[in-house]
Amino acid sequence: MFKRILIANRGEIAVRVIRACRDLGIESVAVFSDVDRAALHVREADQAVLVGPAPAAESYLNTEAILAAAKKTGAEAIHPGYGFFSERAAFARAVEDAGFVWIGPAPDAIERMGDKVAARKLMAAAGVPITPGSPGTLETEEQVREIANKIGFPIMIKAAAGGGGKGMRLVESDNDLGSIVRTVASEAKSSFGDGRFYVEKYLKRPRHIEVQVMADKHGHTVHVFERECSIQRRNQKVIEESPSPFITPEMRAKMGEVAVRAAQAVNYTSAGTIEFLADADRNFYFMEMNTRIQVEHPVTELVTGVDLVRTQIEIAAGAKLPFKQEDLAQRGWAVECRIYAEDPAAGFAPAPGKIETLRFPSGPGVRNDAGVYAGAEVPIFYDPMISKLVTWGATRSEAIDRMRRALGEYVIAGELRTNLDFHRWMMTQPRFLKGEFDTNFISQEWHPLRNGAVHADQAHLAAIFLAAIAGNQSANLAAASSPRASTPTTSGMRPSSWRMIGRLDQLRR
Amino acid sequence: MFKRILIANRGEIAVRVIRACRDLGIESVAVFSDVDRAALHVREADQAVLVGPAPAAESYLNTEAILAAAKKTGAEAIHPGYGFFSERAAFARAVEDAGFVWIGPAPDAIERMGDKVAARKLMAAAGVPITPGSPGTLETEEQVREIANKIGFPIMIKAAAGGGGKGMRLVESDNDLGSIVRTVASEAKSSFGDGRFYVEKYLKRPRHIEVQVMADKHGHTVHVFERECSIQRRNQKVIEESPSPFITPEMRAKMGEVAVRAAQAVNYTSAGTIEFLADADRNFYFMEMNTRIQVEHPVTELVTGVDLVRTQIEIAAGAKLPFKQEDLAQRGWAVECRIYAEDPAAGFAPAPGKIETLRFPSGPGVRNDAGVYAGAEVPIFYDPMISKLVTWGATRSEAIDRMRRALGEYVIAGELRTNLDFHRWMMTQPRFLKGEFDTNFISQEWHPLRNGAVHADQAHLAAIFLAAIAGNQSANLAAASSPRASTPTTSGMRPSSWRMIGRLDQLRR
Amino acid sequence: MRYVATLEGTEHEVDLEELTPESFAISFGQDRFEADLRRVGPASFSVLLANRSFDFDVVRDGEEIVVTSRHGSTRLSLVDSARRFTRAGPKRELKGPAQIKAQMPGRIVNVLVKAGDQVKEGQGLVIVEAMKMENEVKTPKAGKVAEVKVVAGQTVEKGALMIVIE
Amino acid sequence: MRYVATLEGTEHEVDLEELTPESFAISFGQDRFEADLRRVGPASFSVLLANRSFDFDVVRDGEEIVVTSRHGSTRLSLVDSARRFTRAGPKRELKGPAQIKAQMPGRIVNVLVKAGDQVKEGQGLVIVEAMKMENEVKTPKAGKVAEVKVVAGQTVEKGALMIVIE
Repeated sequence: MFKRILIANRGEIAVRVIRACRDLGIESVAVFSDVDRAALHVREADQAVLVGPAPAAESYLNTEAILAAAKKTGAEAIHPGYGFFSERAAFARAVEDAGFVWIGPAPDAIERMGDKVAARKLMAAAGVPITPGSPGTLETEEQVREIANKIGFPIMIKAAAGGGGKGMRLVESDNDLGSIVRTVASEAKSSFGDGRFYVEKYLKRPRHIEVQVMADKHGHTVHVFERECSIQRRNQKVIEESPSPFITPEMRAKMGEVAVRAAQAVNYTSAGTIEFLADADRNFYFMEMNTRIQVEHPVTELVTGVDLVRTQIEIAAGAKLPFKQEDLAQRGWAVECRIYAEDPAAGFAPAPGKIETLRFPSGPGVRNDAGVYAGAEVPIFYDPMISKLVTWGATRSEAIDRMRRALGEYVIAGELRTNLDFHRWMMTQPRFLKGEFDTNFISQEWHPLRNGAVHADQAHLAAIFLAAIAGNQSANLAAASSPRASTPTTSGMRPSSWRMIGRLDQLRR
Repeated sequence: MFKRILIANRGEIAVRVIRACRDLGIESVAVFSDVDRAALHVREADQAVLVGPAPAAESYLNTEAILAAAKKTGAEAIHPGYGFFSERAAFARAVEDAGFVWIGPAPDAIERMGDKVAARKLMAAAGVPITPGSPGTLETEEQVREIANKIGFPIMIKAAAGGGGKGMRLVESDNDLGSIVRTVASEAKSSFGDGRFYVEKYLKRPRHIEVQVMADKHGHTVHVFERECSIQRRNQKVIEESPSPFITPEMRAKMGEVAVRAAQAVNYTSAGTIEFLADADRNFYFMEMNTRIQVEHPVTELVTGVDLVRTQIEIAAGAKLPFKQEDLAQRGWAVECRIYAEDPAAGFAPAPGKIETLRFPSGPGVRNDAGVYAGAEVPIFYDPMISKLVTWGATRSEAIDRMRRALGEYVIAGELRTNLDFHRWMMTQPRFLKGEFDTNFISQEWHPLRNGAVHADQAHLAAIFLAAIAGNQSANLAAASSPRASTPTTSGMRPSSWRMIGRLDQLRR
Repeated sequence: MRYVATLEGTEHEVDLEELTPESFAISFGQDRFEADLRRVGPASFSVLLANRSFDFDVVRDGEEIVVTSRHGSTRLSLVDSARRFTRAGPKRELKGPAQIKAQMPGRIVNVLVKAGDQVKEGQGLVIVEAMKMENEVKTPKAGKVAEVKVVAGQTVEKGALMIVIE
Repeated sequence: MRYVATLEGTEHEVDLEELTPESFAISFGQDRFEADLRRVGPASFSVLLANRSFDFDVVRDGEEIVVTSRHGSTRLSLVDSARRFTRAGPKRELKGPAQIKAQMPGRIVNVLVKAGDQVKEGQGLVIVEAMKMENEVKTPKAGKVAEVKVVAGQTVEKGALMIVIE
């Protein structure tokens, strides 16, 4: 087993990998950018090395600095987490060329699955069903229009090098086509260094179901069952669960078998996910393979009892899979809510900032994988995820009961805004509770102006007013007396308010 | 189902019951004493009623005040938690007489199991094996000596009305006998209102193994497998796990069957635990039945997936058990460490006080049931438990790996002392790791002066010194500037220190 | 002391009376409530009112106060009626030239128009990247591009003026 | 600035030099280290030293400073060598009469001796209840009970004098 691992990532996934390392008795090395000096992953790691300024391209995507950090600290292996370098074959190769172990699939497998167009062809050849769309990559608005006319709107335009909800846009009709093609092409070029894109038929009321696979370097490949990720906003997942409430046992068995076949087609090793879209008739189509650990891996961990990240590390160190297909079973149900610093009332736009007060939920069935702490800043430079709140229950309904309770306990207050109220609303939606939803659920059902407000009676309102007045006076006091107060104020407080808050302060003892 | 439940308890178990209520959509009513106005269970409940001054006898054991609180708030049922009223048949009767539902076994069952001497006789009659000892209760030193001479030292002297490690003492030899008999008799009288006691043979190297049972009001009784609670200090459990690393599948099946028989002998309903002592030859003897939910119930919940507290409430509301014996299975392993405000270096004496800094561990496999928050006080009047830290793993060794990691993440700092370092030490002990221990483990292996210290190299020491200097200066600044600082100091800080901490404060932004 | 609390557009006149250092009477509309208040964290308050337990965290967000509990968040503005110290100014009018501002901090990926261009409503003006997402910012009205204040590659703060459409 | 840090009975002379507002040089014994220090909570500090990451929480416990990290707790005393402001006084001698004090706050359940009684070493003096546990407090030496300062039913603070044995 390795003695020391460098984690080329930040946020909750870096902390997640540190925890797996600690369980295995392995030392962890964090890397950080200028703005992340005091980030949680730096605090939690055994070692930490500065790799550059805030922009990811100069720090978390700085190959030279990261390999130098690994060398300097004596790390033997590198875990990329998700995002950043995780699906960049060139980096994986550089890691291996520099003599480190890459904790992930072979660069060749990343590459073959990373080219979405080539992957579609490969999968079709391996007998994996694929969606209708362009046979290869496209470059112009005209080419897109031609395909669209053949398969019909709506269509998805996807960057050939994209994935994970990045670099893909829905086109509803010919009117939006020009603007969207421009955006995708530009984004693809700047984000992935590859401006090519392709087109797929956009399924009506699709369900997004994916299968986790694990493969060792000794030829063993298993699937660890499915997740459903149909609750999405801006084509990004916000709520995931396992099992899927949609699929039948027969469909589950078939999807698992197809997923294993797909992974074996590229001699896959480590953790990976085959993403499928399913239509209302329970036909399913290969969408892409994510050649990394995924954000939503905890729902699988809670339902199967498998530690996917620990197993990734063991596989990279040459171990055989510690389980066979027949050892794996699903038990109960798990739901994950991604907690973001964003403003659901403003189209889910990022709303980062400093966290002043933070209380995590806990108790039976609750797991919260966070990347922050009270006093930490959610910086504007990276993905604004605060944590992944995951609950387990013996049934789907118990898991959701617990999620509702955990969301109620979760307190995040400060400069930032969060989607907690959005998730609280979600957990009361009849269609969600019945499992009858598709990837369009949020755009169909969410009305920011109508939802999320507290419906308070007079007594409740009185309590809110009292707290607001007390809190306002505390804030003024803090601003006036603390050198670190971040909310400057021209306080018009009267002396009696000072007296009151002074008393409140005494009460706190 | 009930609309509203009153919880006649405090601390983590009150919060645990509130969480179960919330999962079920039931409103919760907390009760509190003068010193608990700002306690976590008051903050978390939907309603809260003051029931008296700090001493438990005048508040948490104040029948009249608690029933009045239930009436006033419109509660339909009362959950007693553990300790306090949980095993007092008279209170359970008063609850039922006042027209509320008692969330626990029938008063008659509490009574029959509460008289430990009568229970021994009853169990023997039902074919449950019992330990050698006095056939009935004793009152004098001389009677104890007589039995001791017959069955041989060491012996346990136990209050007839005691339980849960309270009101019991080990007597190693005739020398200590007088003093211990006096203490037990006095403690039994003042704690349980019943000075009678009895004597049992103290088994050499005993293992403490208990079986969880659940029974509904429709005649269904099941066992939910065993827990092992052999790591004890002062006859109180500090580490528990499930499954037991000691017992064989055959012994497990037999113990489960005996436990169900024992519960049925008193027409038991709700959650209860049959405690056994096992000797090195895997003979097991009935010790007592705990007619309540137990502190260590989470290890069973993690291994079986059953929510025991939720099920207690459902049973009280008249529901049938939602599972049959054959539906229940153990999966993986769970370990619980009880985190106390106590000083292991001073014989585990309580060391309560205010918590200044608090960071709970989290991540895969970690559950932390706490009764406190940052800024809360652990009062001197009650049990000094801070939280129950529980980890789950696919194997015993993975559960312990995760416990070691979680203990490392857990930060509690303030006026109080804790047993965190003790637990950290425990998780490295070869005998514990191998599962080869008995209830004498701590007294045999723990040397407070030698253990628990950080073994730091020069660089680590330098970092500690830097933090100590910075922290010392912060504390002085806080004491000088904050109206709520609890550590008065005659600061001799030089101006340059102020300058430094001012800078540190700026850095924190 | 009297306050005016504005919540979802409705003004509430709230009278607060200090009964003891820990208890307060709150009157508004027809109702009067007595409540016990404890500060349980830097900006956290436990309130007991008619046996009900509320647990609030309070932060300022600009001119507003956000009160959060397990029931959700409430945004309100609060004015000490003696001195209207937290009152926001009148809303700025949205007529006249359209000022296209950055809604969040980000990087300008591309500028699609130049000064003098005629644009129609909904036409793309700039592509801004924030949080690894690219967004095409469109004009809310047809008109002429009067000013272009940004260039590709530049980073912008939240609220920065990017384009003016006449 | 120079400090004397006493740790497990050993004194360390520590020189602290402020290099920048965020970095410090710490010298003691033969070694000199440079470290980056950030305050990450009211009493929490992140230290990077030779690439190693340490995360400390610091509290005072009487005359001592307790520094806690995932590696465990370290208790030390710290003296600014210019002004020995946190130095504890000399340890009190334990010869002469034995003063039996309460080791924790609690309630006196029973007093087993009265003034004038002769007691032998290890004999029970009082039964104290704290945290629902009863403990018999024994005399550390044989002698005569000189004073009894407590009565049954009374509560005592930590450190309260209960019995004096001559």
